[in-house]
Amino acid sequence: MIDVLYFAWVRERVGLPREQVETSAATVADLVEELKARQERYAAAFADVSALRVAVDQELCAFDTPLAGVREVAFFPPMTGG
Amino acid sequence: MIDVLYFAWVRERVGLPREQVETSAATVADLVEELKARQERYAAAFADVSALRVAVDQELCAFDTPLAGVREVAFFPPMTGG
Amino acid sequence: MTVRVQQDRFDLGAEVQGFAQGCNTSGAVVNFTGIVRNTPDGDLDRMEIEHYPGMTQSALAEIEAKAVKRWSLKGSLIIHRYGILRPGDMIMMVATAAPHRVDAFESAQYLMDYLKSRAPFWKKEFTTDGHQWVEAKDADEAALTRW
Amino acid sequence: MTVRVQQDRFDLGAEVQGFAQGCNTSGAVVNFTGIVRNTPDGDLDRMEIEHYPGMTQSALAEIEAKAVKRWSLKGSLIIHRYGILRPGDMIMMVATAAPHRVDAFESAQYLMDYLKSRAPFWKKEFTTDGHQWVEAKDADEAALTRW
Repeated sequence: MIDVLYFAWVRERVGLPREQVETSAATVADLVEELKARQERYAAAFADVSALRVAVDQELCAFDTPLAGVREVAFFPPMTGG
Repeated sequence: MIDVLYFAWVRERVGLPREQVETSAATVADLVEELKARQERYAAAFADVSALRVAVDQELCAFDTPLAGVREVAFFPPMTGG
Repeated sequence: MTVRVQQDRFDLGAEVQGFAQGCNTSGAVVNFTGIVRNTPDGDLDRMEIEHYPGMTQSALAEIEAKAVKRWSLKGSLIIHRYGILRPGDMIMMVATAAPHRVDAFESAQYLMDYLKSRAPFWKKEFTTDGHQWVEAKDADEAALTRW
Repeated sequence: MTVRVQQDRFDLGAEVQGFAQGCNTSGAVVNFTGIVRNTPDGDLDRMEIEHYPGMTQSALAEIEAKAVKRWSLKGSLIIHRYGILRPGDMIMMVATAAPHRVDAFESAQYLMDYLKSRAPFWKKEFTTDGHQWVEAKDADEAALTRW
């Protein structure tokens, strides 16, 4: 079980801020494919992965990051702090 | 008559902060030569003109600036503001 | 070396004064303050800032630690707000202290460049017409390449 | 667009707060504060800052006007003290306000670079051993070439 978090318009498109996901996906990219296959709202949120960023266990990562041992994955658009 | 002002170590070497000078010097450089010829303390203050800056009527200028119509000339070392 | 992530307003004057006094062996103190700017049409009602609570504090602390090390800072402070802000409200501030001005300026710019693109905040603007997420600018991402 | 040359202390917190509030349509406010640093040996008793009263105000106003024009600043403030200052005392501050952070940072750095080498102030340090004039640094003069 992995905690999956969504922020900003990713959260709005998916329709919830976080959920627990039972997955055997090997990488973040695999997890994205699993989610997209679930329902249209996931497909809409993940339509253009190049517009997204991902944090794995609260560290920014690439989409090919392995999920073994990971507790938390977060998806969001490019950050706009400051 | 020109008001001549001295600041920082130029003031200390000359021994006074300002004086009125009767001069027919054509340029600042000529005025410097006149002053150096006066007394040792001026010669000491103006020994190395490259270490000095000059303001003519309160604007930074070059040493070849003409003195015609000028009311105030100030000599000082490079500034250290901020 | 302080990071604060908070919903409440902060007292810029008191923060800057306290920071400068605490770093008064440093010579140079630089402060940047970000303020909610209105839209060109002046129709901004509010900005809502969302963040990633588990990650924000540590991401900011990591950015700060890199700046402190790189410029041998004598002090640094980051305060960043989230929640609902109105035009004219202060969003955030950074402060840096160093013996010389170039280091204080550069490190403050470094903090800001990284905060813009690497701290997990997202801004949504609500105008009288509707609302939209503030998009990241290419220039902000590009700014990181100089460090 | 304010320049103040004064012997008295200034209240950094109040100045920065007031400046930022007065420029709160600007988005980005940068402040630099210069503080009397002690010597490496810690033996500085005081610094005496001399200036050229007839010229100082106008020289600072001219530097400020150039920055305001070049970066289209929404606000700017320069405060510079003279007289006797002790280690830890604040010597001066500048503040700039602009819509975007790059302009606020650059203009503040511009003000500082010009203040260092073109504003008629001279500093003398008094230590327990004696006294000496602070010498201008080649690096400060060189800093002007980037503008």
